[in-house]
Amino acid sequence: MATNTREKRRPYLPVFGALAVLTAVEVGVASLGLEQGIRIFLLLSLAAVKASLVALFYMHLRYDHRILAVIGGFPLLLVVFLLLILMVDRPG
Amino acid sequence: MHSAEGELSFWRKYVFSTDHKVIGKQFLFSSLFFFIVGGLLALLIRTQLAWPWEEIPVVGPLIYGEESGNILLPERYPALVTMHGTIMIFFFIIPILSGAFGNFLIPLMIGAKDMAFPRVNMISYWVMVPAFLVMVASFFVEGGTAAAGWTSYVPLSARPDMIPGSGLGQTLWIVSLLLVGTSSTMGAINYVTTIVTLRAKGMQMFRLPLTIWALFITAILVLLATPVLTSGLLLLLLDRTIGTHFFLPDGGGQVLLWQHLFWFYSHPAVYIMILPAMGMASDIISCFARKPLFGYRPMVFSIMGIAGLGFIVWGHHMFQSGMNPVLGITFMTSTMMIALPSAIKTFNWLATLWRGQLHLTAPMLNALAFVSTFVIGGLSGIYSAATPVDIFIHDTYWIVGHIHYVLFGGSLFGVFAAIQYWFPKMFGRTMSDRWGKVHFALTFVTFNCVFFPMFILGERGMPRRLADPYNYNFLASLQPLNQFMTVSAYALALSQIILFANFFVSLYRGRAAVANPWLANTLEWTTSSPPPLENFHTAPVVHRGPYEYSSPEVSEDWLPQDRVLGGAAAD
Amino acid sequence: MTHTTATHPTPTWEGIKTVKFAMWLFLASEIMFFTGLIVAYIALRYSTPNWPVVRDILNVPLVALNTFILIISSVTMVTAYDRVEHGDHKGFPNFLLATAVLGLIFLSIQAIEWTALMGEGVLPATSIFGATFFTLTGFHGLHVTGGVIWVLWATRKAFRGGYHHDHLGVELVGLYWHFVDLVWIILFTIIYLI
Amino acid sequence: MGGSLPQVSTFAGPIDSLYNVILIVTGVAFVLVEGILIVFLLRYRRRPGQKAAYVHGSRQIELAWTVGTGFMLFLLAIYQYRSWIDAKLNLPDESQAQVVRVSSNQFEWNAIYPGADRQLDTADDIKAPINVLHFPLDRPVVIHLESVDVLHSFFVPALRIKQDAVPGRPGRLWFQATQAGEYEVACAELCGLGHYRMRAFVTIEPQAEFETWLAEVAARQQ
Ligand code: HEA
Ligand code: HEA
Ligand code: CUA
Ligand SMILES: [Cu+2]
Repeated sequence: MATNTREKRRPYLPVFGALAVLTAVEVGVASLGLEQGIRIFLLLSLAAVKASLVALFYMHLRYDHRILAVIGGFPLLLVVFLLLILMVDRPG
Repeated sequence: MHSAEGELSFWRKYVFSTDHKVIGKQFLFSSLFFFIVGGLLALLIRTQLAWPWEEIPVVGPLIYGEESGNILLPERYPALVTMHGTIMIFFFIIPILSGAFGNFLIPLMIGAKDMAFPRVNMISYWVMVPAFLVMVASFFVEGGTAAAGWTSYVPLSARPDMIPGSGLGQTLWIVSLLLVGTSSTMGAINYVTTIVTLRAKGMQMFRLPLTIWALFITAILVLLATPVLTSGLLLLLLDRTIGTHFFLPDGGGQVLLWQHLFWFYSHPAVYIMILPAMGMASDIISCFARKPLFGYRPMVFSIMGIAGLGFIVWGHHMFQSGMNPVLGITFMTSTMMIALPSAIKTFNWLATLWRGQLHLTAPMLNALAFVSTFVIGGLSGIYSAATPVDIFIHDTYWIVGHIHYVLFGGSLFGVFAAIQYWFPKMFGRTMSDRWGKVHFALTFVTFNCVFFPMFILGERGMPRRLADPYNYNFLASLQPLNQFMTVSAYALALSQIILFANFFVSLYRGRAAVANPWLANTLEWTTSSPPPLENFHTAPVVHRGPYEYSSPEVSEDWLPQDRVLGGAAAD
Repeated sequence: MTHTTATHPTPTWEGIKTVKFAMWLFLASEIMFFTGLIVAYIALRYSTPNWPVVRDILNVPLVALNTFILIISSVTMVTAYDRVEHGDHKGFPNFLLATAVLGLIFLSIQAIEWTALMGEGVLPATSIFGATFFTLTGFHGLHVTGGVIWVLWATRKAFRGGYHHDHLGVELVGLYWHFVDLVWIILFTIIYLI
Repeated sequence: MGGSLPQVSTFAGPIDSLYNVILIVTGVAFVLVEGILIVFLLRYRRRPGQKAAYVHGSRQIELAWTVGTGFMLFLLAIYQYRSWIDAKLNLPDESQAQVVRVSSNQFEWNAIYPGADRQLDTADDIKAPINVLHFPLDRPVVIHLESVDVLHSFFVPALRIKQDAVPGRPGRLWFQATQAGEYEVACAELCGLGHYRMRAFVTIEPQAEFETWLAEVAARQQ
């Protein structure tokens, strides 16, 4: 797939635009004084979108073999589980 | 490395070799060395437990020295236990399974010339060496070695003022384990890449021998679990060096956080310590039953099941740790369920024997001992998985019994089997089967005499890591039983001399081995013993699964994976 | 096997270059490494009753700028790869160089931030906030440092025409660089904004 | 379970009987596995000239033992919930129970009892002598478990209770004793060189005697 003869250029600059805008939005959301829960939810979602953009386009997961996405994605399941347990186990 | 073998200097050939077979042997010899070290430490532990605070004739003055009055000092006992556990786990059982057999067998069994990254492979051994040196050095520093248990629970391991070994010794322990982790991670990346990308033509994933499946899944466990230990160790190191308080409550830290991070690694790690042995035992049992392995696919899926579930059960080590008891229910349920894949494996091993033609060679006997003792170890784990029962048996000798039944009875019998099974391929000579059987019989009997009584001790409530249990009235009557175990442990240790003698004598004097002494099917047996530099004279092509024993297609009772049958290759 | 890359085509499996496959495995282990640190941070933060108001202590605008710089460095990196992939062997080394320079700027700004904080008495040893802050940004910074060294090494190789036959090396360093950027995106959000 | 140890709390019954249930289940599994192994070992020894059966497996058999064992294990898991919940989650109402703070440090146990105000952390708290703990009989006792230095574990084998004392994170623990007597406390978490001698004594006595003892301690404290 990723060979020298690839015709179409990939949307690297639009993705950059998105990342830049999202960063600005994040800083904005953070200073908006929203309610804690909503704020955290929004910020985490924005960060997740940004991270996915980097992974999908800059790290080519969108164009590469699926197995690479599996390798990169599987650990996230573990992250979620570990986090969940630690949240339930917080003292006090 | 297209130069002929002869041109390589001594250094490139034996020391900084990139040949997976040499690296495997380097791991083999260093881990066997540490087996002896860890075992001798165990004997000191056992001696103390049988005759607490008494001077050991001859040996005592040598080890403990004048200034301690030739006897064990109370602060040294935790250090002994810590080092015994650490060395056995990190320097013996993990390196011998993944390092020695993983390295030696993966390219040979998948029909590759070498690992995907031979140089990384070499480095992964040479990162282990400083780890060894640092850990050994820690015996000689002020305060002695780390003494907070192989689990190094904080705050004991984070506060140098709490126990002598928590000084420089603990720091060196951390540094050493960081190196071990780096080495295993490098190895794991290499193994996974090799198994996925370098399989011989025709070697589909579902034609891989179970040894390879097990090593493959193990490598994935290592890859994903080890970095979490690394991060935990680094935080601990920072607490100890630059004064952070991640794990120190006085500064706002959390004690249980360490346990979560540690067990998030170390529970998967216990499967890192058993899966390769399970895989190797499967191959050995099928070979000496001369019968296809029963349920190949269920066997593969149960390895995956163990690995997957292995990531969500770590909390069973923390049932009584003050962790939120609601989590106890979650972890108890998942822990119970993890017995299921192990059960499937056990039943399939038995079914493999059913209507077989059993050749009871030394490797086979050890593999069968693996099955029978692993079952005891596994079943004893069910008691601790049962949270209410664990209230009583947690941190008692029940757990110590469990540890040794799974690790010695399981992994180590697997290792004994594997050493004797693959020795001809590794060194081109054969070990004595008769002495192998003598070693087996003595080890099997003495092993049970040492470790079965631990369940009795545990059931009486004898806590572990206790230098002198007889302080307690309710334990005073257990001293004779402990003495019996200690004497058995001496016998167990002496029995190992037979193995070592057999090993080293055969290395130089053993009968020359043919290419396929066991008439086995897997690819490593199709090349000469020992294999040439790039393993195969011609690249093998695989036509069938690894367990075609007693196939009706041929008159012999084995059918190698690469044999071409009749005119058309059965592919 | 050690020097085969020069003479043989890069080994592949199902169209994936073997080294790239391994690179992703390495990144998976890196994910788990940062997982350990991040999870520790979150657990500690939510068990610490009087966590400081981040906006008052940390210089959010400055670091937002730094985040922006790191994102730009990802763009220059990906452009370098895009150029070399399309046969522009003259132009692409400049983009690698730009990436390294941006990485250095990121590190310098971080150094400024660190010094300022330490000047105000926020230290790793003084509070859990300080400990987690310096540890997370520190280990990320170490990764950036490693990345800068790797990128500089690749730049040198690029200027010498080292990627004429095979630009896999550029892709690998790119993967690493973007990963480090990705981690920062997460860290920026959870440390500075939440 | 517990060997020669007496059963002196309400937990002892359920825990010991759960132990016995598991003993039976695993005992059956053990006998089955080892029995079959030995039978096969004798029955299928190699016979010259014969070939083994060429069988690769059986879907039905796999399914049968997977589902069967899975079901057993799941039942066993569910079966335990009750006693775990009783032991660690259903703590009795502290106003009805005897509350005691058990504080640990290298290498001793300290019991602190609330005074007349039935409130801990007040001036009239009563501190028992080191390593001496008294608890009333037949009445729920809630322990506030603490540690001031490293991890310790409060293990009273006769009562079938054990829980780590975690510095910085006080824990709760409860039991109800059913038999008077003097029992040993063992520290069950490695806590330093004196771990092996971190021993204390628990005296279980009827409420009246317990109160007398407490009063004596309080009197000595003045
Ligand atoms: C090779 C290593 C290994 C392996 C494979 C296992 C396997 C298992 N372990 Fe073990 N474990 C350790 C190594 C290992 N363990 C170590 C080192 C510790 C101590 C750490 C420390 O604190 O120092 C420990 C501690 C430990 C604990 C913590 C105890 C405590 O501290 O209180 C628990 C609790 O649940 C546990 C459970 C289990 C279970 C359920 C399995 C299961 O995977 C076992 C499954 C197997 C079987 C059950 C047998 C086969 C099945 C059948 C024959 C079917 C029939 C069975 C039934 C119907 C029940 N282990
Ligand atoms: C693979 C793992 C492994 C192995 C093989 C062993 C092997 C042995 N273990 Fe170990 N053990 C652990 C892993 C292991 N152990 C762990 C993880 C712990 C927990 C640590 C902790 O709590 O932190 C533990 C704890 C532990 C304890 C509990 C200590 C305590 O809690 O107070 C005891 C006590 O009896 C013990 C005993 C033994 C004995 C007698 C052997 C014997 O089987 C050893 C036999 C082997 C030898 C003696 C070496 C043989 C060689 C020779 C003698 C040859 C002579 C020389 C030449 C040829 C040159 N072990
Ligand atoms: Cu206190 Cu062990
Ligand atoms: Cu476990």
